[in-house]
Amino acid sequence: MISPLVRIQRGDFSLQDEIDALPAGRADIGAVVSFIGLCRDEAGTLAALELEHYPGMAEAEIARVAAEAVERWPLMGLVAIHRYGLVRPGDQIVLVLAASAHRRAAFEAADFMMDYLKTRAPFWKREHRADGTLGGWVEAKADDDDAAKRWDLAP
Amino acid sequence: MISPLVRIQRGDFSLQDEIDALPAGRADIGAVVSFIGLCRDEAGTLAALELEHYPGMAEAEIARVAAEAVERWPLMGLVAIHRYGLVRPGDQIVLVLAASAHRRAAFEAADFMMDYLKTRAPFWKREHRADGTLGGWVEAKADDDDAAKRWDLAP
Amino acid sequence: MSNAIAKAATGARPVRIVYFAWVRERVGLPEETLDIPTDLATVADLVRWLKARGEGYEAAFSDEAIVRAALDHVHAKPQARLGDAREIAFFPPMTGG
Amino acid sequence: MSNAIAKAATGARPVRIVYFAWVRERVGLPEETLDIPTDLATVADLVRWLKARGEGYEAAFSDEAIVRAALDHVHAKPQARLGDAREIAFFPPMTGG
Repeated sequence: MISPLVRIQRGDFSLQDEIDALPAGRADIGAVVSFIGLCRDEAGTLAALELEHYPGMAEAEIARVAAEAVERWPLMGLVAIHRYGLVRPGDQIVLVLAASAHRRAAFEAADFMMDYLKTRAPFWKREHRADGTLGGWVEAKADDDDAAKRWDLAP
Repeated sequence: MISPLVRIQRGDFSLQDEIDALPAGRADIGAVVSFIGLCRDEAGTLAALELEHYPGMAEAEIARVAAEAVERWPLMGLVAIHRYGLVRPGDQIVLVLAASAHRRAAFEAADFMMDYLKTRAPFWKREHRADGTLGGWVEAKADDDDAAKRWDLAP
Repeated sequence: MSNAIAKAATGARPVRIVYFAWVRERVGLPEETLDIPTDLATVADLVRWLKARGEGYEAAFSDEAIVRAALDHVHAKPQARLGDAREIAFFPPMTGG
Repeated sequence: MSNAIAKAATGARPVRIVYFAWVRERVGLPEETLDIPTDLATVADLVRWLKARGEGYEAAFSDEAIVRAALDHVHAKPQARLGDAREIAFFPPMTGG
Protein backbone atom coordinates (compact mmCIF):
# COMPACT_ATOMS: atom_id res chain seq x y z
CA MET A 1 0.00 0.00 0.00
CA ILE A 2 1.13 3.54 -0.76
CA SER A 3 2.23 6.10 1.80
CA PRO A 4 0.01 9.18 1.68
CA LEU A 5 1.72 12.55 1.55
CA VAL A 6 0.41 14.96 4.22
CA ARG A 7 1.67 18.51 4.63
CA ILE A 8 0.58 21.32 6.93
CA GLN A 9 2.19 24.55 5.80
CA ARG A 10 1.93 28.32 5.92
CA GLY A 11 2.90 28.86 2.28
CA ASP A 12 0.97 28.24 -0.91
CA PHE A 13 1.02 24.97 -2.88
CA SER A 14 0.87 24.01 -6.54
CA LEU A 15 -1.54 21.34 -7.78
CA GLN A 16 0.60 20.84 -10.87
CA ASP A 17 3.71 20.18 -8.77
CA GLU A 18 1.84 17.55 -6.78
CA ILE A 19 0.50 15.87 -9.90
CA ASP A 20 3.98 15.89 -11.41
CA ALA A 21 5.28 14.26 -8.22
CA LEU A 22 2.93 11.27 -8.58
CA PRO A 23 4.86 8.11 -9.35
CA ALA A 24 6.00 8.57 -12.94
CA GLY A 25 6.42 5.59 -15.19
CA ARG A 26 3.59 3.74 -13.46
CA ALA A 27 1.16 3.12 -16.23
CA ASP A 28 -1.47 1.68 -13.92
CA ILE A 29 -2.86 5.09 -12.89
CA GLY A 30 -5.97 5.74 -14.96
CA ALA A 31 -7.67 8.46 -12.91
CA VAL A 32 -6.49 11.45 -10.90
CA VAL A 33 -9.06 13.47 -8.96
CA SER A 34 -8.06 16.68 -7.24
CA PHE A 35 -9.85 19.08 -4.96
CA ILE A 36 -8.77 22.64 -4.21
CA GLY A 37 -10.50 24.64 -1.50
CA LEU A 38 -10.24 28.41 -1.82
CA CYS A 39 -10.85 31.38 0.46
CA ARG A 40 -14.26 32.82 -0.47
CA ASP A 41 -15.66 36.28 0.05
CA GLU A 42 -19.29 36.33 -1.06
CA ALA A 43 -20.16 39.58 0.63
CA GLY A 44 -17.10 41.58 -0.38
CA THR A 45 -16.45 42.36 3.29
CA LEU A 46 -13.60 39.95 3.94
CA ALA A 47 -9.97 41.08 4.06
CA ALA A 48 -8.58 37.68 5.01
CA LEU A 49 -9.24 34.44 6.85
CA GLU A 50 -6.94 33.52 9.69
CA LEU A 51 -6.48 29.77 9.97
CA GLU A 52 -5.50 28.63 13.43
CA HIS A 53 -4.39 25.03 13.75
CA TYR A 54 -3.21 22.54 16.34
CA PRO A 55 0.38 21.72 15.34
CA GLY A 56 1.19 18.07 15.66
CA MET A 57 -2.41 16.95 15.87
CA ALA A 58 -3.27 18.48 12.47
CA GLU A 59 -0.64 16.31 10.75
CA ALA A 60 -1.53 13.26 12.84
CA GLU A 61 -5.26 13.52 12.24
CA ILE A 62 -5.00 14.07 8.49
CA ALA A 63 -2.55 11.17 8.31
CA ARG A 64 -5.13 8.99 10.09
CA VAL A 65 -7.86 10.01 7.64
CA ALA A 66 -5.47 9.36 4.73
CA ALA A 67 -4.54 5.93 6.12
CA GLU A 68 -8.24 5.10 6.29
CA ALA A 69 -8.68 6.16 2.64
CA VAL A 70 -5.74 4.00 1.55
CA GLU A 71 -7.34 1.11 3.42
CA ARG A 72 -10.72 1.60 1.73
CA TRP A 73 -9.76 2.30 -1.87
CA PRO A 74 -7.03 0.89 -4.15
CA LEU A 75 -5.03 4.11 -4.45
CA MET A 76 -1.73 4.69 -6.22
CA GLY A 77 -1.29 8.19 -4.90
CA LEU A 78 -2.85 10.29 -2.14
CA VAL A 79 -1.86 13.84 -1.21
CA ALA A 80 -3.38 16.19 1.37
CA ILE A 81 -2.03 19.69 1.98
CA HIS A 82 -3.61 22.21 4.35
CA ARG A 83 -2.41 25.76 4.93
CA TYR A 84 -2.53 27.77 8.13
CA GLY A 85 -2.03 31.47 8.82
CA LEU A 86 -3.55 34.33 6.86
CA VAL A 87 -5.20 33.68 3.49
CA ARG A 88 -6.84 36.29 1.24
CA PRO A 89 -10.00 35.87 -0.87
CA GLY A 90 -9.14 33.75 -3.89
CA ASP A 91 -6.15 32.10 -2.15
CA GLN A 92 -5.83 28.34 -1.99
CA ILE A 93 -6.40 26.73 1.43
CA VAL A 94 -6.50 22.98 0.97
CA LEU A 95 -5.54 20.42 -1.65
CA VAL A 96 -6.49 16.77 -1.92
CA LEU A 97 -5.28 14.55 -4.74
CA ALA A 98 -6.21 10.89 -5.25
CA ALA A 99 -4.90 8.61 -7.99
CA SER A 100 -6.24 5.18 -8.84
CA ALA A 101 -6.72 2.78 -11.73
CA HIS A 102 -10.37 3.76 -12.12
CA ARG A 103 -12.32 6.95 -11.64
CA ARG A 104 -14.79 5.71 -9.01
CA ALA A 105 -12.07 5.01 -6.43
CA ALA A 106 -10.29 8.31 -7.14
CA PHE A 107 -13.51 10.34 -6.85
CA GLU A 108 -14.68 8.62 -3.70
CA ALA A 109 -11.31 8.81 -1.96
CA ALA A 110 -10.96 12.55 -2.66
CA ASP A 111 -14.55 13.19 -1.57
CA PHE A 112 -14.04 11.16 1.63
CA MET A 113 -10.78 12.96 2.42
CA MET A 114 -12.49 16.35 2.16
CA ASP A 115 -15.48 15.35 4.29
CA TYR A 116 -13.17 14.13 7.03
CA LEU A 117 -10.75 17.02 6.75
CA LYS A 118 -13.69 19.36 7.30
CA THR A 119 -14.98 17.61 10.38
CA ARG A 120 -11.85 16.11 12.00
CA ALA A 121 -8.76 18.15 11.11
CA PRO A 122 -8.04 20.66 13.91
CA PHE A 123 -8.25 23.96 12.04
CA TRP A 124 -10.36 26.99 12.90
CA LYS A 125 -11.15 29.95 10.66
CA ARG A 126 -11.61 33.51 11.85
CA GLU A 127 -12.57 36.46 9.71
CA HIS A 128 -10.59 39.66 9.31
CA ARG A 129 -12.93 42.23 7.83
CA ALA A 130 -12.17 44.68 5.06
CA ASP A 131 -13.02 47.58 7.42
CA GLY A 132 -10.09 46.58 9.65
CA THR A 133 -12.11 44.96 12.42
CA LEU A 134 -11.70 41.41 13.59
CA GLY A 135 -14.71 39.28 12.65
CA GLY A 136 -15.99 36.21 14.43
CA TRP A 137 -14.90 32.60 14.31
CA VAL A 138 -16.49 30.76 11.40
CA GLU A 139 -19.15 28.38 12.70
CA ALA A 140 -19.08 24.70 11.88
CA LYS A 141 -21.88 23.52 9.62
CA ALA A 142 -24.20 20.62 10.40
CA ASP A 143 -23.98 19.87 6.66
CA ASP A 144 -20.36 18.92 7.07
CA ASP A 145 -21.10 16.46 9.86
CA ASP A 146 -23.85 14.92 7.74
CA ALA A 147 -21.49 14.63 4.78
CA ALA A 148 -18.91 12.80 6.89
CA LYS A 149 -21.53 10.41 8.19
CA ARG A 150 -22.14 9.11 4.66
CA TRP A 151 -18.88 7.20 4.83
CA ASP A 152 -19.67 5.23 7.96
CA LEU A 153 -21.71 2.93 5.75
CA ALA A 154 -19.70 0.13 4.24
CA PRO A 155 -18.85 1.15 0.66
CA MET B 1 -25.30 30.97 -15.99
CA ILE B 2 -21.75 30.29 -17.11
CA SER B 3 -20.73 29.02 -20.53
CA PRO B 4 -18.89 25.71 -20.24
CA LEU B 5 -15.63 25.40 -22.13
CA VAL B 6 -15.51 22.26 -24.32
CA ARG B 7 -12.51 21.30 -26.44
CA ILE B 8 -11.82 18.26 -28.60
CA GLN B 9 -8.17 18.22 -29.57
CA ARG B 10 -5.32 16.04 -30.74
CA GLY B 11 -2.67 17.66 -28.56
CA ASP B 12 -2.08 17.47 -24.82
CA PHE B 13 -3.63 19.81 -22.25
CA SER B 14 -2.52 21.36 -18.97
CA LEU B 15 -4.72 21.22 -15.88
CA GLN B 16 -2.85 24.15 -14.38
CA ASP B 17 -3.51 26.30 -17.45
CA GLU B 18 -7.22 25.53 -17.22
CA ILE B 19 -7.32 26.33 -13.51
CA ASP B 20 -5.46 29.56 -14.16
CA ALA B 21 -8.04 30.42 -16.83
CA LEU B 22 -10.94 30.22 -14.36
CA PRO B 23 -12.46 33.62 -13.76
CA ALA B 24 -9.87 35.46 -11.68
CA GLY B 25 -10.95 38.04 -9.18
CA ARG B 26 -14.19 36.23 -8.47
CA ALA B 27 -13.96 35.46 -4.82
CA ASP B 28 -17.12 33.35 -4.82
CA ILE B 29 -15.37 30.17 -5.98
CA GLY B 30 -14.71 28.02 -2.92
CA ALA B 31 -14.12 24.62 -4.50
CA VAL B 32 -12.46 23.36 -7.66
CA VAL B 33 -12.64 19.66 -8.50
CA SER B 34 -10.70 18.25 -11.40
CA PHE B 35 -10.53 14.86 -13.03
CA ILE B 36 -7.77 13.66 -15.33
CA GLY B 37 -8.14 10.38 -17.20
CA LEU B 38 -4.88 8.75 -18.29
CA CYS B 39 -3.92 6.01 -20.72
CA ARG B 40 -3.32 2.85 -18.67
CA ASP B 41 -1.27 -0.20 -19.47
CA GLU B 42 -1.75 -2.74 -16.70
CA ALA B 43 -0.33 -5.67 -18.63
CA GLY B 44 2.73 -3.94 -20.10
CA THR B 45 1.61 -4.99 -23.58
CA LEU B 46 0.22 -1.68 -24.82
CA ALA B 47 2.16 0.59 -27.17
CA ALA B 48 -0.63 3.15 -27.55
CA LEU B 49 -4.36 3.72 -27.63
CA GLU B 50 -5.89 5.13 -30.77
CA LEU B 51 -8.87 7.33 -30.03
CA GLU B 52 -11.30 7.61 -32.90
CA HIS B 53 -14.01 10.25 -32.57
CA TYR B 54 -16.98 11.67 -34.43
CA PRO B 55 -15.99 15.25 -35.25
CA GLY B 56 -18.83 17.67 -34.75
CA MET B 57 -20.92 15.32 -32.67
CA ALA B 58 -18.17 14.91 -30.04
CA GLU B 59 -18.18 18.66 -29.34
CA ALA B 60 -21.98 18.87 -29.55
CA GLU B 61 -22.60 15.94 -27.22
CA ILE B 62 -20.11 17.04 -24.56
CA ALA B 63 -21.57 20.55 -24.77
CA ARG B 64 -25.04 19.07 -24.13
CA VAL B 65 -23.77 17.14 -21.10
CA ALA B 66 -22.02 20.28 -19.85
CA ALA B 67 -25.19 22.35 -20.33
CA GLU B 68 -27.08 19.77 -18.26
CA ALA B 69 -24.44 20.04 -15.49
CA VAL B 70 -24.70 23.83 -15.48
CA GLU B 71 -28.45 23.46 -15.18
CA ARG B 72 -28.23 21.05 -12.23
CA TRP B 73 -25.47 22.62 -10.12
CA PRO B 74 -24.57 26.24 -9.31
CA LEU B 75 -21.24 26.25 -11.15
CA MET B 76 -18.85 29.15 -11.67
CA GLY B 77 -16.62 27.27 -14.07
CA LEU B 78 -16.87 24.08 -16.11
CA VAL B 79 -14.24 22.73 -18.49
CA ALA B 80 -14.18 19.49 -20.48
CA ILE B 81 -11.30 18.58 -22.79
CA HIS B 82 -11.04 15.28 -24.65
CA ARG B 83 -8.15 14.20 -26.86
CA TYR B 84 -8.27 12.07 -29.99
CA GLY B 85 -5.56 10.35 -31.98
CA LEU B 86 -2.71 8.28 -30.55
CA VAL B 87 -1.97 8.38 -26.82
CA ARG B 88 0.77 6.43 -25.02
CA PRO B 89 0.60 4.79 -21.60
CA GLY B 90 0.77 7.53 -18.97
CA ASP B 91 -0.54 10.20 -21.35
CA GLN B 92 -3.51 12.35 -20.45
CA ILE B 93 -6.76 11.64 -22.33
CA VAL B 94 -9.52 13.63 -20.72
CA LEU B 95 -9.90 16.55 -18.32
CA VAL B 96 -12.94 17.76 -16.44
CA LEU B 97 -12.86 20.76 -14.14
CA ALA B 98 -15.78 22.06 -12.09
CA ALA B 99 -15.75 25.17 -9.88
CA SER B 100 -18.44 26.13 -7.41
CA ALA B 101 -18.99 27.93 -4.12
CA HIS B 102 -19.11 24.63 -2.21
CA ARG B 103 -17.42 21.29 -2.58
CA ARG B 104 -20.53 19.12 -2.96
CA ALA B 105 -21.61 20.82 -6.19
CA ALA B 106 -18.08 20.75 -7.64
CA PHE B 107 -17.59 17.05 -6.82
CA GLU B 108 -20.98 16.01 -8.14
CA ALA B 109 -20.71 18.03 -11.35
CA ALA B 110 -17.26 16.60 -12.17
CA ASP B 111 -18.43 13.08 -11.36
CA PHE B 112 -21.57 13.51 -13.47
CA MET B 113 -19.55 14.92 -16.40
CA MET B 114 -17.25 11.91 -16.39
CA ASP B 115 -20.07 9.37 -16.18
CA TYR B 116 -21.79 10.98 -19.16
CA LEU B 117 -18.59 11.49 -21.13
CA LYS B 118 -17.93 7.78 -20.78
CA THR B 119 -21.34 6.68 -21.99
CA ARG B 120 -22.42 9.43 -24.41
CA ALA B 121 -19.38 11.12 -25.99
CA PRO B 122 -18.66 9.54 -29.39
CA PHE B 123 -15.12 8.26 -28.87
CA TRP B 124 -13.81 4.74 -29.42
CA LYS B 125 -10.53 3.29 -28.19
CA ARG B 126 -8.47 0.72 -30.04
CA GLU B 127 -5.30 -0.90 -28.78
CA HIS B 128 -1.94 -0.83 -30.52
CA ARG B 129 0.18 -3.56 -28.97
CA ALA B 130 3.81 -3.37 -27.96
CA ASP B 131 4.60 -6.25 -30.33
CA GLY B 132 3.54 -4.11 -33.29
CA THR B 133 0.18 -5.77 -33.90
CA LEU B 134 -3.14 -3.98 -33.90
CA GLY B 135 -5.26 -4.97 -30.91
CA GLY B 136 -9.02 -4.98 -30.67
CA TRP B 137 -11.48 -2.21 -29.98
CA VAL B 138 -11.90 -1.61 -26.26
CA GLU B 139 -15.28 -2.91 -25.15
CA ALA B 140 -17.76 -0.71 -23.33
CA LYS B 141 -18.35 -1.64 -19.71
CA ALA B 142 -21.77 -2.24 -18.17
CA ASP B 143 -20.30 -0.52 -15.08
CA ASP B 144 -20.18 2.74 -16.98
CA ASP B 145 -23.83 2.53 -17.99
CA ASP B 146 -24.76 1.80 -14.39
CA ALA B 147 -22.71 4.77 -13.21
CA ALA B 148 -24.48 7.10 -15.62
CA LYS B 149 -27.88 5.84 -14.49
CA ARG B 150 -27.23 7.13 -10.96
CA TRP B 151 -27.86 10.66 -12.18
CA ASP B 152 -31.33 10.05 -13.53
CA LEU B 153 -32.56 10.35 -9.98
CA ALA B 154 -33.36 13.87 -8.91
CA PRO B 155 -30.40 15.13 -6.84
CA MET C 1 -46.90 19.96 -46.47
CA SER C 2 -45.30 20.56 -49.84
CA ASN C 3 -42.09 19.00 -48.54
CA ALA C 4 -43.85 15.72 -47.77
CA ILE C 5 -45.53 15.77 -51.15
CA ALA C 6 -42.22 16.31 -52.91
CA LYS C 7 -40.70 13.35 -51.05
CA ALA C 8 -43.64 11.08 -51.74
CA ALA C 9 -43.31 12.01 -55.37
CA THR C 10 -39.63 11.09 -55.64
CA GLY C 11 -39.80 8.12 -53.24
CA ALA C 12 -36.20 8.65 -52.12
CA ARG C 13 -33.98 11.31 -50.59
CA PRO C 14 -30.21 11.63 -50.27
CA VAL C 15 -28.77 11.07 -46.79
CA ARG C 16 -25.16 11.11 -45.60
CA ILE C 17 -24.42 7.99 -43.58
CA VAL C 18 -21.28 7.81 -41.44
CA TYR C 19 -19.77 4.82 -39.65
CA PHE C 20 -17.26 4.60 -36.80
CA ALA C 21 -14.89 2.09 -35.19
CA TRP C 22 -15.74 -1.56 -35.92
CA VAL C 23 -19.01 -0.63 -37.62
CA ARG C 24 -16.91 1.38 -40.10
CA GLU C 25 -14.50 -1.54 -40.54
CA ARG C 26 -17.26 -4.05 -41.19
CA VAL C 27 -19.18 -1.82 -43.61
CA GLY C 28 -15.85 -1.13 -45.28
CA LEU C 29 -16.14 2.64 -45.58
CA PRO C 30 -16.24 5.68 -43.31
CA GLU C 31 -19.17 7.38 -45.00
CA GLU C 32 -21.42 7.34 -48.02
CA THR C 33 -24.33 9.31 -49.38
CA LEU C 34 -27.29 7.09 -50.18
CA ASP C 35 -30.71 7.74 -51.62
CA ILE C 36 -32.95 6.20 -49.01
CA PRO C 37 -36.62 5.41 -49.60
CA THR C 38 -38.83 8.03 -48.04
CA ASP C 39 -41.04 5.33 -46.57
CA LEU C 40 -38.31 4.33 -44.09
CA ALA C 41 -39.79 5.78 -40.92
CA THR C 42 -37.37 4.90 -38.13
CA VAL C 43 -33.71 4.21 -37.42
CA ALA C 44 -34.58 0.49 -37.17
CA ASP C 45 -36.21 0.64 -40.63
CA LEU C 46 -33.03 2.15 -42.07
CA VAL C 47 -30.90 -0.53 -40.40
CA ARG C 48 -33.03 -3.28 -41.99
CA TRP C 49 -32.74 -1.57 -45.37
CA LEU C 50 -28.93 -1.26 -44.99
CA LYS C 51 -28.56 -4.93 -43.97
CA ALA C 52 -30.10 -5.92 -47.31
CA ARG C 53 -27.31 -4.05 -49.14
CA GLY C 54 -24.61 -6.68 -48.61
CA GLU C 55 -22.41 -8.78 -46.37
CA GLY C 56 -20.48 -5.92 -44.81
CA TYR C 57 -23.69 -4.25 -43.63
CA GLU C 58 -25.05 -7.62 -42.51
CA ALA C 59 -21.91 -8.12 -40.38
CA ALA C 60 -21.94 -4.58 -39.00
CA PHE C 61 -25.56 -4.81 -37.89
CA SER C 62 -25.65 -8.52 -37.01
CA ASP C 63 -26.49 -7.61 -33.44
CA GLU C 64 -28.82 -4.65 -33.93
CA ALA C 65 -29.18 -4.10 -30.20
CA ILE C 66 -25.48 -3.23 -29.90
CA VAL C 67 -25.03 -0.68 -32.68
CA ARG C 68 -25.87 2.90 -31.69
CA ALA C 69 -27.18 5.63 -33.96
CA ALA C 70 -27.20 9.40 -34.11
CA LEU C 71 -29.37 11.71 -36.20
CA ASP C 72 -27.64 14.98 -37.07
CA HIS C 73 -25.21 14.59 -34.13
CA VAL C 74 -27.87 13.63 -31.58
CA HIS C 75 -28.16 10.12 -30.08
CA ALA C 76 -31.20 8.27 -31.38
CA LYS C 77 -32.89 5.03 -30.34
CA PRO C 78 -33.93 2.38 -32.90
CA GLN C 79 -37.54 3.52 -32.72
CA ALA C 80 -36.60 7.18 -33.31
CA ARG C 81 -38.12 8.70 -36.45
CA LEU C 82 -35.63 9.66 -39.16
CA GLY C 83 -37.53 12.86 -39.90
CA ASP C 84 -35.49 15.19 -42.05
CA ALA C 85 -32.11 14.05 -40.69
CA ARG C 86 -29.36 14.78 -43.18
CA GLU C 87 -26.50 12.95 -41.45
CA ILE C 88 -27.12 9.58 -39.86
CA ALA C 89 -24.31 7.86 -37.90
CA PHE C 90 -23.85 4.28 -36.74
CA PHE C 91 -21.23 3.21 -34.20
CA PRO C 92 -20.46 0.78 -31.35
CA PRO C 93 -21.06 1.67 -27.68
CA MET C 94 -18.72 4.52 -26.80
CA THR C 95 -15.45 3.97 -24.95
CA GLY C 96 -14.08 7.46 -24.47
CA GLY C 97 -13.19 9.19 -21.23
CA MET D 1 0.25 -1.60 39.46
CA SER D 2 3.03 0.47 40.96
CA ASN D 3 2.09 3.38 38.68
CA ALA D 4 -1.45 3.50 40.04
CA ILE D 5 -0.15 3.28 43.58
CA ALA D 6 2.24 6.16 42.95
CA LYS D 7 -0.60 8.30 41.57
CA ALA D 8 -2.93 7.44 44.40
CA ALA D 9 -0.16 8.42 46.80
CA THR D 10 0.39 11.85 45.23
CA GLY D 11 -3.26 12.46 44.38
CA ALA D 12 -2.34 14.66 41.41
CA ARG D 13 -0.32 14.55 38.19
CA PRO D 14 0.94 17.25 35.83
CA VAL D 15 -0.87 17.54 32.50
CA ARG D 16 -0.35 19.98 29.66
CA ILE D 17 -3.64 21.51 28.64
CA VAL D 18 -3.95 23.40 25.34
CA TYR D 19 -6.80 25.56 24.06
CA PHE D 20 -7.69 26.73 20.57
CA ALA D 21 -9.80 29.36 18.84
CA TRP D 22 -12.59 30.82 21.01
CA VAL D 23 -11.96 28.29 23.78
CA ARG D 24 -8.42 29.73 24.00
CA GLU D 25 -9.79 33.29 24.01
CA ARG D 26 -12.30 32.61 26.77
CA VAL D 27 -9.85 30.72 28.96
CA GLY D 28 -7.41 33.55 28.30
CA LEU D 29 -4.33 31.48 27.53
CA PRO D 30 -3.13 29.10 24.83
CA GLU D 31 -1.78 26.46 27.19
CA GLU D 32 -0.93 25.68 30.76
CA THR D 33 0.45 22.81 32.78
CA LEU D 34 -1.83 21.88 35.64
CA ASP D 35 -1.62 19.30 38.39
CA ILE D 36 -4.88 17.48 37.98
CA PRO D 37 -6.35 15.16 40.63
CA THR D 38 -5.74 11.55 39.76
CA ASP D 39 -9.33 10.73 40.61
CA LEU D 40 -10.58 12.58 37.52
CA ALA D 41 -11.50 9.63 35.34
CA THR D 42 -12.91 11.09 32.13
CA VAL D 43 -12.71 14.11 29.84
CA ALA D 44 -16.07 15.26 31.26
CA ASP D 45 -14.66 15.01 34.81
CA LEU D 46 -11.74 17.22 33.80
CA VAL D 47 -14.08 19.75 32.18
CA ARG D 48 -16.11 19.99 35.41
CA TRP D 49 -12.90 20.45 37.41
CA LEU D 50 -11.68 23.17 35.02
CA LYS D 51 -15.01 25.02 35.18
CA ALA D 52 -14.54 25.40 38.94
CA ARG D 53 -11.26 27.25 38.33
CA GLY D 54 -12.80 30.55 37.32
CA GLU D 55 -14.95 32.67 35.05
CA GLY D 56 -12.89 32.19 31.89
CA TYR D 57 -13.16 28.43 32.13
CA GLU D 58 -16.84 28.72 33.01
CA ALA D 59 -17.41 30.76 29.83
CA ALA D 60 -15.29 28.47 27.65
CA PHE D 61 -17.16 25.36 28.75
CA SER D 62 -20.60 26.92 29.27
CA ASP D 63 -22.00 24.61 26.61
CA GLU D 64 -20.10 21.41 27.29
CA ALA D 65 -21.70 19.62 24.38
CA ILE D 66 -20.04 22.01 21.92
CA VAL D 67 -16.43 21.95 23.06
CA ARG D 68 -14.34 19.10 21.60
CA ALA D 69 -11.38 17.41 23.23
CA ALA D 70 -8.30 15.49 22.18
CA LEU D 71 -6.03 13.27 24.26
CA ASP D 72 -2.45 13.23 23.01
CA HIS D 73 -3.55 14.41 19.53
CA VAL D 74 -6.44 11.96 19.22
CA HIS D 75 -10.11 13.06 19.26
CA ALA D 76 -11.83 12.02 22.50
CA LYS D 77 -15.48 12.02 23.58
CA PRO D 78 -16.61 13.40 26.98
CA GLN D 79 -16.88 9.90 28.39
CA ALA D 80 -13.34 8.95 27.20
CA ARG D 81 -10.97 7.99 30.02
CA LEU D 82 -8.06 10.35 30.55
CA GLY D 83 -5.69 7.43 31.13
CA ASP D 84 -2.09 8.57 31.04
CA ALA D 85 -2.67 11.35 28.53
CA ARG D 86 0.04 13.99 28.81
CA GLU D 87 -1.44 16.62 26.50
CA ILE D 88 -5.14 17.36 26.60
CA ALA D 89 -6.67 19.81 24.13
CA PHE D 90 -9.99 21.66 24.09
CA PHE D 91 -11.37 23.44 21.05
CA PRO D 92 -14.55 24.38 19.16
CA PRO D 93 -15.93 22.26 16.30
CA MET D 94 -13.42 22.38 13.48
CA THR D 95 -13.82 24.64 10.47
CA GLY D 96 -10.85 23.75 8.29
CA GLY D 97 -10.87 22.54 4.71
